[in-house]
Amino acid sequence: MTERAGTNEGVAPLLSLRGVEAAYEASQVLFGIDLEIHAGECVALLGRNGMGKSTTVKSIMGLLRLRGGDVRWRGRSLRPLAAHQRARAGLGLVPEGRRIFPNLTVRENLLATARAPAMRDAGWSLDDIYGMFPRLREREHHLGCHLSGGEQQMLAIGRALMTAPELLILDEATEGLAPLVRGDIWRCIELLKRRGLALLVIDKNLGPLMRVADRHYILEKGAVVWRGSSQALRDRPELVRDYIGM
Amino acid sequence: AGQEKLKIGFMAELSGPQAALGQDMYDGFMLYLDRNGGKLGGRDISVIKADSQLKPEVGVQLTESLTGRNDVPIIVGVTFSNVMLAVHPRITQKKVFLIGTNAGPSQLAGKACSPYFFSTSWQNDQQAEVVGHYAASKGYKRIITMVPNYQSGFDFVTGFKRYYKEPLLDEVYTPLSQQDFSAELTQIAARKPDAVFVFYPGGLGVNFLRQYQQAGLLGRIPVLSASTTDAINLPAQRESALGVITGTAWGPDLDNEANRVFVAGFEKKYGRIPSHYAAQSYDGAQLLDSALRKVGGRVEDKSAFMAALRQAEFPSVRGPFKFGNNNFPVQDMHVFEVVKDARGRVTLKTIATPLKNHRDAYHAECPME
Amino acid sequence: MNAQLIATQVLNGLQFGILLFLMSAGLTLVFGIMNFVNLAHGSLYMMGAYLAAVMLGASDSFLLALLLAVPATMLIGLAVDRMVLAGLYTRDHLDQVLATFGLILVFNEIVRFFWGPAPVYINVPPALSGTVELFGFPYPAYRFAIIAVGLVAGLGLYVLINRTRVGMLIRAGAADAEMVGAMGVNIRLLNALIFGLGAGLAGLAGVMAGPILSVQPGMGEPVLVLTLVVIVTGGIGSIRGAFYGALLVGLIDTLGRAFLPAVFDALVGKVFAQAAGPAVASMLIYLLMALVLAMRPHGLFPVRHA
Amino acid sequence: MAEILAAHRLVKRYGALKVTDELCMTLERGELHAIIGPNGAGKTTFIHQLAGEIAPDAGMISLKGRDITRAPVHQRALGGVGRSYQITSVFREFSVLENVMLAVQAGQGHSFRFWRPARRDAGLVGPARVALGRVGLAYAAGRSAGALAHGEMRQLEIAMALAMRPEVLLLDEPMAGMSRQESAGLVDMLRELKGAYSIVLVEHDMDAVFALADRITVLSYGRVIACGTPREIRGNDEVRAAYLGDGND
Amino acid sequence: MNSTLYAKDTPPYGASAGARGKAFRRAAPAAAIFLALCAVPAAAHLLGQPFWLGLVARIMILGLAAVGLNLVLGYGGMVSLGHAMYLGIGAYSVGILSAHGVDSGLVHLAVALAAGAAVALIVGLVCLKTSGMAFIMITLAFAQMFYFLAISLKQYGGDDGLTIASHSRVPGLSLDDPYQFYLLVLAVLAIICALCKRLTDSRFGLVLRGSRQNPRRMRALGFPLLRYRLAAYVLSAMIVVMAGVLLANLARFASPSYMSWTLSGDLVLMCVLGGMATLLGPIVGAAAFVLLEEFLSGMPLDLPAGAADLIRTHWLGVFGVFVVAVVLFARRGLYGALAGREDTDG
Ligand SMILES: Nc1ncnc2c1ncn2[C@@H]1O[C@H](COP(=O)(O)OP(=O)(O)OP(=O)(O)O)[C@@H](O)[C@H]1O
Ligand SMILES: Nc1ncnc2c1ncn2[C@@H]1O[C@H](COP(=O)(O)OP(=O)(O)OP(=O)(O)O)[C@@H](O)[C@H]1O
Ligand SMILES: [Mg+2]
Ligand SMILES: [Mg+2]
Repeated sequence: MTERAGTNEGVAPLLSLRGVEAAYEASQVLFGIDLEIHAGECVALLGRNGMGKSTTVKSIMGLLRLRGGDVRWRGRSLRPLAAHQRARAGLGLVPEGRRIFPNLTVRENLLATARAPAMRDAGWSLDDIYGMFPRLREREHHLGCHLSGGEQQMLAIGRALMTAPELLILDEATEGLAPLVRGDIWRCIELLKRRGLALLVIDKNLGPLMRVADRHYILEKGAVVWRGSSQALRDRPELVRDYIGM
Repeated sequence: AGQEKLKIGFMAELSGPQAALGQDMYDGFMLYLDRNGGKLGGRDISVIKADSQLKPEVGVQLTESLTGRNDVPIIVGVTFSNVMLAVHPRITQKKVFLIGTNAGPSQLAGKACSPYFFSTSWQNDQQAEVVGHYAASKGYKRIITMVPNYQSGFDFVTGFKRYYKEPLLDEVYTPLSQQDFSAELTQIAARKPDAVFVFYPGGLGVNFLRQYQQAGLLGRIPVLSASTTDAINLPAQRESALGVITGTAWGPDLDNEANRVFVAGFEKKYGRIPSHYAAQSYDGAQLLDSALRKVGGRVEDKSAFMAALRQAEFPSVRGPFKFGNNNFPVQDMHVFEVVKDARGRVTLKTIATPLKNHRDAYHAECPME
Repeated sequence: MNAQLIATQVLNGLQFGILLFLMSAGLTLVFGIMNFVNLAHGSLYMMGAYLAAVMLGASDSFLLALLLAVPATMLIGLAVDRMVLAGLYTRDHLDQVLATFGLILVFNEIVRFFWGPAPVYINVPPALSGTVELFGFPYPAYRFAIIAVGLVAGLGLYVLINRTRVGMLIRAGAADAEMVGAMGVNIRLLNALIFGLGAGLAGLAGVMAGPILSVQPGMGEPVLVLTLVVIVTGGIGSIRGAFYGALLVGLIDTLGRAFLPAVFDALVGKVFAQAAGPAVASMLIYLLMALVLAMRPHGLFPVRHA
Repeated sequence: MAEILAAHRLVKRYGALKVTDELCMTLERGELHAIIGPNGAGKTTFIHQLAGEIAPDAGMISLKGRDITRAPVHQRALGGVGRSYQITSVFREFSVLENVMLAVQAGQGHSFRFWRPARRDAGLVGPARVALGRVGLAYAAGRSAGALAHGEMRQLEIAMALAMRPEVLLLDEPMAGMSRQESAGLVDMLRELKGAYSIVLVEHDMDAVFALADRITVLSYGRVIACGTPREIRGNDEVRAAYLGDGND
Repeated sequence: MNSTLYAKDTPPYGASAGARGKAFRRAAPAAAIFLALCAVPAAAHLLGQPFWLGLVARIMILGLAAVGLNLVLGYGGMVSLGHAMYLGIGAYSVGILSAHGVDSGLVHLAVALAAGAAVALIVGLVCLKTSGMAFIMITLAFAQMFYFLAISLKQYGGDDGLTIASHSRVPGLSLDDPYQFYLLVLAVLAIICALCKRLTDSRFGLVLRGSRQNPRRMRALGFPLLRYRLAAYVLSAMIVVMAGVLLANLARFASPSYMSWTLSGDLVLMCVLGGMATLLGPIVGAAAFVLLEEFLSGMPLDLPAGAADLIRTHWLGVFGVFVVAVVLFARRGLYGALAGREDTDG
């Protein structure tokens, strides 16, 4: 059952998944995911633990080989491309569990993989990042492994932005952040969206998600069981009850 | 005669850093065999190579397979003393003949001697003894000895002291694993001895002499050596070895028919100057040839074959050759100097023969007649 | 024993240390940074020496030989990396140890096949064949060349790793290659770069050691054990550690050999001294390592994380 | 209620930075004591010190009246201190069940038992399955732990902590990475456990904290800026300013 | 609350294979191996190849050592590059005792085990402070020290090693008879393997394997790791010592080269070739190792174009290629490939 969101019908999507299947060794995890994200759009991926959200992300980023289906970027298939090529094409990732570089200082973490922006004013500078997360400036010369959980999370976001992506994927990006900071992150996400960045967000905080996301996909056991706009989701509380909780 | 091929085991270091020695031994042996159309004493020979990898336990294992599986009646070769000591009892107890063409540890010349064992090389000490004799004759007063810290090292110093009676200025023992000698060389430079006596086989010899030269000591302080500047090392040592004195039972320039044939043939076949390892193995082959001919190729008759071996009637490349009571050779020991030959290659030149018909020091301990 | 002698021996120790450092640098780089245990480092060192020997024979200019042999070794390293090792980066250390151990055997035989089992000839360049009078002792000029080369190499590495963007990426790659990839950096290229660098250093060490140590099959192994001792003592993966570790090992080893027998002599008499001196001397560096590790499991200069 | 765990003026420095600055906290028997505070306030560091993974530079920790400031991790664990990690840490190659079995085993004294096969050891498997059931991971018992999704690992973490039958539970952000539903489940579970265990809970999920905590201590820059009942804390302006914000989510 | 969140949906992912079939797959090859080993003497006798006995005995002895090593290496994740040291201790105990006229096998064994355990206890205490590469190297360091010690034992032959006049005397057996010796070795091997099996499945084994994967977590769970690791280390050392005693009797020779780091390396190689953290893998590894060495160095086949002789001369190279291939392609080792995984880990 799907309810199409009215937004940009017909326009070629920035990113599109068609029947994506993925597996870890023996156990298949994704059973044909269809999903698209249009330029400047913010899409949310919902679902309980272990339903395949992160796996979907890995498949998009090329960190996991597809079992079947295809991932297209601006209509061009990403299948032949390695992770780093996809990143250069404009995909930015804030991975689940942060995975910042523990043996680099905060500053180095941000600079090491930084890239000049492909399009105007999409770029981010150190100061932009520090501006958004003052805490990082304080820790500028600390090693990643010495940061607190939350600081690491901020750093992970900053690092992704420094690669000047056109589509930013946030996998549980607000996990372990203080409410105050979490608020900041959401504000930052909105700002990114306004800057025209396309976003794929995985998060458990439905409230803010509803605010920022244009469309939602609900995963259940590795398949999309529902897709639609925030409004449509609000109108269907039973979806939230059955597939997300509460 | 219509006998089936006679199997002979050839055991040596054929891999690892010391492989060069084993290779020369093998080449020397095969040179004679090929010259005889693959026959010894008129009997067709098939040689079974065995690589003892410089590990005694491997040597033992190989002995088992040679005597057990291929049941060879004769084993030739054995490069290093530690392997020799491990395999010697195993082989001789089985009444299998062992022709040692290199290693000659003292035990085998003395108490542990066996009628089934024959050496075509020397007892370790002998090479040092002749150099010691030379040192004494040159009237050197202050000498430092320098050898690796292991059994052969001790043997060589003992041998040297047996003929050089002056008290040594110092005895330096360097760890077997040591590659860089700058510390010791500094000591030598500091104490300015009349000469140094060294025993550094294989690559160590190359290291030592190069560093000795680079330290500016070559030519300032004479080097007396034993199996340090053999034909295997010389091509790598070249001018860093010029003028170095060494002593052993054979040299490429020994003036006798057999030797001329051997050296010429070896250079022709392998394109390099033979080493004493090659020469001794060549003699090993000659020894077997003579003895087998005497018994008409019938090794099965062990006592006859044993007697035939003891007579050792063959033209040794080192001239006169006969066995002592312990089946080690009684032979002339020469002193050589490293020089450039006509073709500009560095090689050994005989300069003296201080010990004629020389017997090893342990033969008295051997019960055999 | 007078002050001059001691001074000279200390110098000996230091320059032996530098030689060790040259050998360790590449290993610790690949090891610490790519977290890859490459025992075949010793073999690359051997290849370096042999190639130098060959080119010296052809051109008889040591400098030329150096300039050709090092990149050549680098290429060999890269080839091996592509053909064999690339698949092992994600495996645990043991697999790497074994595979590269296998490679050692292969390399030794290759060398034996082409150049025979006997040592081959390299000599010091004539310019450096002389000696320098120092503390009243003649001191080989060539050893000073080694010291110089060692210091330059060390400094260069330090700067590359700690001061440059590439250095950052290299370190990042060591920690989490997948993420480096996901951030848009070609990790295979990066690895190749480091590995090539390591191989080059091994080659350099080989060339420089060629004229003092005999160039023959299997010349890599004894060196390998020594270098492993060095980098573990110094702290795996840190160039600084390798440097100080090498100097320490060099000094301890040299001074031990130089003076232990004399000391024992004074303490317990000649006979025993001559027996025990070398025995203990040869254990010394291992004792050192055991001590260091027992006190500081991560070595003297542990890399900052881990 | 008697205090079971107490920290007195704990100081931990990293260079110039005082990560915990004269921290004092007491844990009553059977209470659930929440610790909140901005990122980098020193919560995890504090937990590490309680668990014994980091030695404090100054101050003292006592468990049931005994001074354990210098006691190694495993002694504290045997003394009844169980914990879960903020960054998940499980035995990836073991099956989920074996993971919990190990935890059970730890609770049962020394393991110099060489003969009896552990897999058929009812004394291990039974309790392990119970613990898995509690966190709703029973279905995954046979899977290898490395193959769990992030959230599932979190659940496993809790199961292991429980399986050790500790008296004190140190939980560092147990909800992190759990979807709303699992979090809700965990909240119910903790509410059940409360009486039986004394729990220190570090958490950024305020719904959970306010739903569960008997007392809340608020850290900021390594100092206690407030301590009290949920109501008091909600009302505290300083806390709002430093941490809660206007709490719209 | 008995959370029934997932009760409704048994998830689709990763159902584990049928345990019974697995158990069978595990048992079959083990049985096969031991039957084969039992058959050897008969075969050797019938085919008049007594030499096989020596060869296979050597394999079993090295296998025994590898099994011992595997206890710390495969299960405990402690990569010791110094276990040859214990082989040496075993061999030298026999050698030195017999040199002084003590030739009772039981005394030999007792002394060897005591010495080995004592050394292992001390060395282990120091080494186990470290981990990872440091551990590899520090174990190597100790082995090297003992190696040099053995070399400097002049009165016991120094680096020439010492010959052992006669076999250890074992009541009711005469080890001079290759058949009896073989059977003794086989018996020892079988018993040790059985014990190891029990051990690794026991609670202790669980702790050991856990400490390999995540030591930090183990401590947090309340396991004083050092003790468990040390226990494992000493046990494995004692097994290797036993192998040493047998080896000395096989070769009737004790040599420093038993302690050389290359032999330590070979032992590790055997474990991995065969498959780590599998009970019998090491034995398979040892067999592969020795047989291949035997086969290549004496290349019986006559291949075209002098290939045979080329291999004979450069057999080590071929061996190297084989090693690389196994590591690259048979990831679980030969036995692993043969029998499939034996554990959830390893
Ligand atoms: N490395 C892996 N190997 C095997 N199976 C895995 C692996 N990672 C995840 N899985 C399985 O794949 C399924 C989906 O995992 P995934 O991480 O995509 O879930 P998720 O939706 O991200 O859950 P969470 O919200 O907890 O992150 C889970 O059942 C998990 O057990
Ligand atoms: N080893 C260390 N060296 C230097 N600074 C450190 C070290 N460990 C932690 N810190 C600093 O101490 C502060 C407290 O870290 P801690 O992990 O305790 O914070 P936290 O309260 O757990 O934060 P979060 O809620 O984000 O997990 C952080 O700012 C961190 O940067
Ligand atoms: Mg996820
Ligand atoms: Mg924290």
